[in-house]
Amino acid sequence: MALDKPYQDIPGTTVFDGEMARKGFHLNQFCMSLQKEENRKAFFADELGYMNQWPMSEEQKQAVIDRDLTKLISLGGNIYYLVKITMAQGMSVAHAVSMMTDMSPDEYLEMMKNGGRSPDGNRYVGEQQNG
Amino acid sequence: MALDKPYQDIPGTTVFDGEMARKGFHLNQFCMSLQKEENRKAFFADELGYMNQWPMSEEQKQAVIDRDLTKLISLGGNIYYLVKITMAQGMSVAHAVSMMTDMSPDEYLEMMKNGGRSPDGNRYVGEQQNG
Amino acid sequence: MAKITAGVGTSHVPLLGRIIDINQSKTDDWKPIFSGYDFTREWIKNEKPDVVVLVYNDHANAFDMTMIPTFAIGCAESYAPADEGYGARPVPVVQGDQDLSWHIAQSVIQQGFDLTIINQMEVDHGLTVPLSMMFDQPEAWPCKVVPIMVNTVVYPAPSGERCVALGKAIRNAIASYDKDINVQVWGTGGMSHQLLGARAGIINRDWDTAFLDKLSNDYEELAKIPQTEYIRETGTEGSETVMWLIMRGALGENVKEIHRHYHVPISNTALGHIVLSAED
Amino acid sequence: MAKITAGVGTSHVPLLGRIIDINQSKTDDWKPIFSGYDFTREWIKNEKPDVVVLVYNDHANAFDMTMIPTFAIGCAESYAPADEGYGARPVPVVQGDQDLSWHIAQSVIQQGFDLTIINQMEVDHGLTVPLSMMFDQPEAWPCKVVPIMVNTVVYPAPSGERCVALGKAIRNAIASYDKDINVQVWGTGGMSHQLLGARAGIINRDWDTAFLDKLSNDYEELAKIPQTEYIRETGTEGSETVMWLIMRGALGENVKEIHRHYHVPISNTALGHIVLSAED
Ligand SMILES: [Fe+3]
Ligand SMILES: [Fe+3]
Repeated sequence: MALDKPYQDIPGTTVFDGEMARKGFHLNQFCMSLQKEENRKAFFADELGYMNQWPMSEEQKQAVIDRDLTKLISLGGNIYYLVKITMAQGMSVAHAVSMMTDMSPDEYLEMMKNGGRSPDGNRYVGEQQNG
Repeated sequence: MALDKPYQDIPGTTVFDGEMARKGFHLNQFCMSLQKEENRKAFFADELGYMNQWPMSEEQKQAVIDRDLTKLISLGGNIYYLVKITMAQGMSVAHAVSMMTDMSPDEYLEMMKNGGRSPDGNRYVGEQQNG
Repeated sequence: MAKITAGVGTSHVPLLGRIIDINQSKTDDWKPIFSGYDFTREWIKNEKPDVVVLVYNDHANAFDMTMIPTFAIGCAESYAPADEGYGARPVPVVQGDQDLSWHIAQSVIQQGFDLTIINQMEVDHGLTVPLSMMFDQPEAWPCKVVPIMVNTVVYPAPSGERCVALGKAIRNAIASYDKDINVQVWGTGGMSHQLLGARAGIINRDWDTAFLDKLSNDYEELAKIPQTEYIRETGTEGSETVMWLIMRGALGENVKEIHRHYHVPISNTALGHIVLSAED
Repeated sequence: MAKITAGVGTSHVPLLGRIIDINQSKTDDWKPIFSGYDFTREWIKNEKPDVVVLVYNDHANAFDMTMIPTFAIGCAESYAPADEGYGARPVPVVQGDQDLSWHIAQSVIQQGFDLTIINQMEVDHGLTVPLSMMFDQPEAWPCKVVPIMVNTVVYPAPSGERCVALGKAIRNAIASYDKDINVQVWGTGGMSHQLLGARAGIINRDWDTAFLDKLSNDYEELAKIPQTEYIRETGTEGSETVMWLIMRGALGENVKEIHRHYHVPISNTALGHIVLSAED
């Protein structure tokens, strides 16, 4: 890979760089279409059929159906695009975000209320993480 | 006008700056639509009806119908956009361009064949022009 | 001549727009957050800016993956609020200032900034939430807006140094504008937030506080922070905070901090807010 | 490591694309024009560039008035020829080099250039005519292309100095690319032409010749020419020629001119063509 990636030693995140943007192009364009109410309706009426308008991979389509945000991020989805799916079904962004952690939505909200996750232990791969 | 316009002393041209881009926005967007074959057909079938899809001024619409390129330029049209109209009807760019000069298409082509219009006399307003 | 009189920094958390839109912002639950804007709301009633140059990033609303400008400037007559996936915000259409936008665009491009000129665009919470924080729920926004859109979604974002330099170029442009108007520059986005992955929820109060401390007089030091450090220290989406440096660069050398507010959390995010008056 | 070995400058007159497409380019009428490319067509068969970084301006085809990037870079897998108003050119789809495009995009943005990243785009005669001039009518283009799109349609275009600087930044980016490939940079557009108004048809042979003369060793002097001088001296659309300076900036300090061709007129335009080898 020719891209310089100085952020690769940061644990627990995926930076949306050129490599991810290439992987996720059609996935993210599909998400973008959910800006329109008529498209949201069409998507929820037939998720797979709706997604077939874009040349997404089967893996991407299944991960959308599963609402597997962690997987979708690894397949090139960008969080601002992906939350259009969960927002369209009425889920809060905090709830959607919590699904990528090892906490329940309530535990995640409780952590946030208590000042959020400390960066300590989450700066470098190999430190104690997510603590 | 707050824009700095150092080119205002150049005769016989209109620089497509912010002022012109604002004037001509819808006119140029209409021209752009002629990139599509089905739109070209629809335009030639009913020019005014087709143009009514854009909030163009009556003056702009009439000048399109008249193929008055000089007027269209003064109303904010950009030449690259405007020639989509004339190209769509099979007119060469040189022919279209000649319509803005005081020459016939043949005279214009003859001038070009002989080396084009000299910049001498055409650099500053007030010089002998277009000679 | 036109003059930049002040700068505002503020997070643009979508949830706060929602709370205002459903008329909950005066309830006790939300008071600790909104009361931090009381000062600014009074102050701006007296300041009466004619135009706000509003620096923000789009969040996959006006721009999709087709074209990603690093810096864009809105030159439209007006900007409607975007449907971000659950209906557009019920806020007034934002009125542009086409004369000033085109003047800035031309001047700044000629100063060596490679702006994308935008003639038609909708605006998302990045632009409308700061207006709501400052002006609450008016019939019409009390000022015109020149949107400056910055890419912070696709890596790499512009560097801090480039952002400061753009701010300075905007300052030059406004200083050469021949209408006698009062201009503010707002920098929005941030502060700490991480919206994805196992480390979601990162908040770095110390880092954010140091950023606010240094913004007035040590902003050239802040300008040297690389995007990777924003990501590491404040969360991946925390790197939005770099946009505040465009605001700071536009204010000239001497500023006075006249208000500050910091609150954790709003949803996933640390909220920061600062008001700086331009003293040059 | 990747290396820029040569630069090509050429006008991109749409009529010449048309003449090639209708198989008329070998007729006596057109020989004086096309024979000026005979050298280059032989030369490039030996050079075999893997990738051409192709600098051009769009002419209201990929971009409409909604968004006007000053500098944009194509990062797509491929680029189809655009329908410019009379059907798309019957030429091969242009293949991109996504690895190299994204590498250049990231590197050049981090060097302080505010590129717009383009992930999907059609390309017009500005990009496809130079390919036809160099490669005639192949089944597939023999190299990949990284499109660099420059705004020269809406005033102001980027300055000559900014174009040279962008070329130098592209050179840095390619020098740090870890694949062993042969890269050429082409600058296209110009030379003299004026497509509108009473002064349509302006051709300034002396000015164009001086530009070609200075391109090798006095390009920093050319970089100081303001857009208004291009307009005044070479016609309003002649200001496209500024794009050649991106090519020149990318070649390093020492170049050797190995071929030149100049012809008046093609339709409304003076055709210029130059080949420079990079000697550093
Ligand atoms: Fe944001
Ligand atoms: Fe051109």
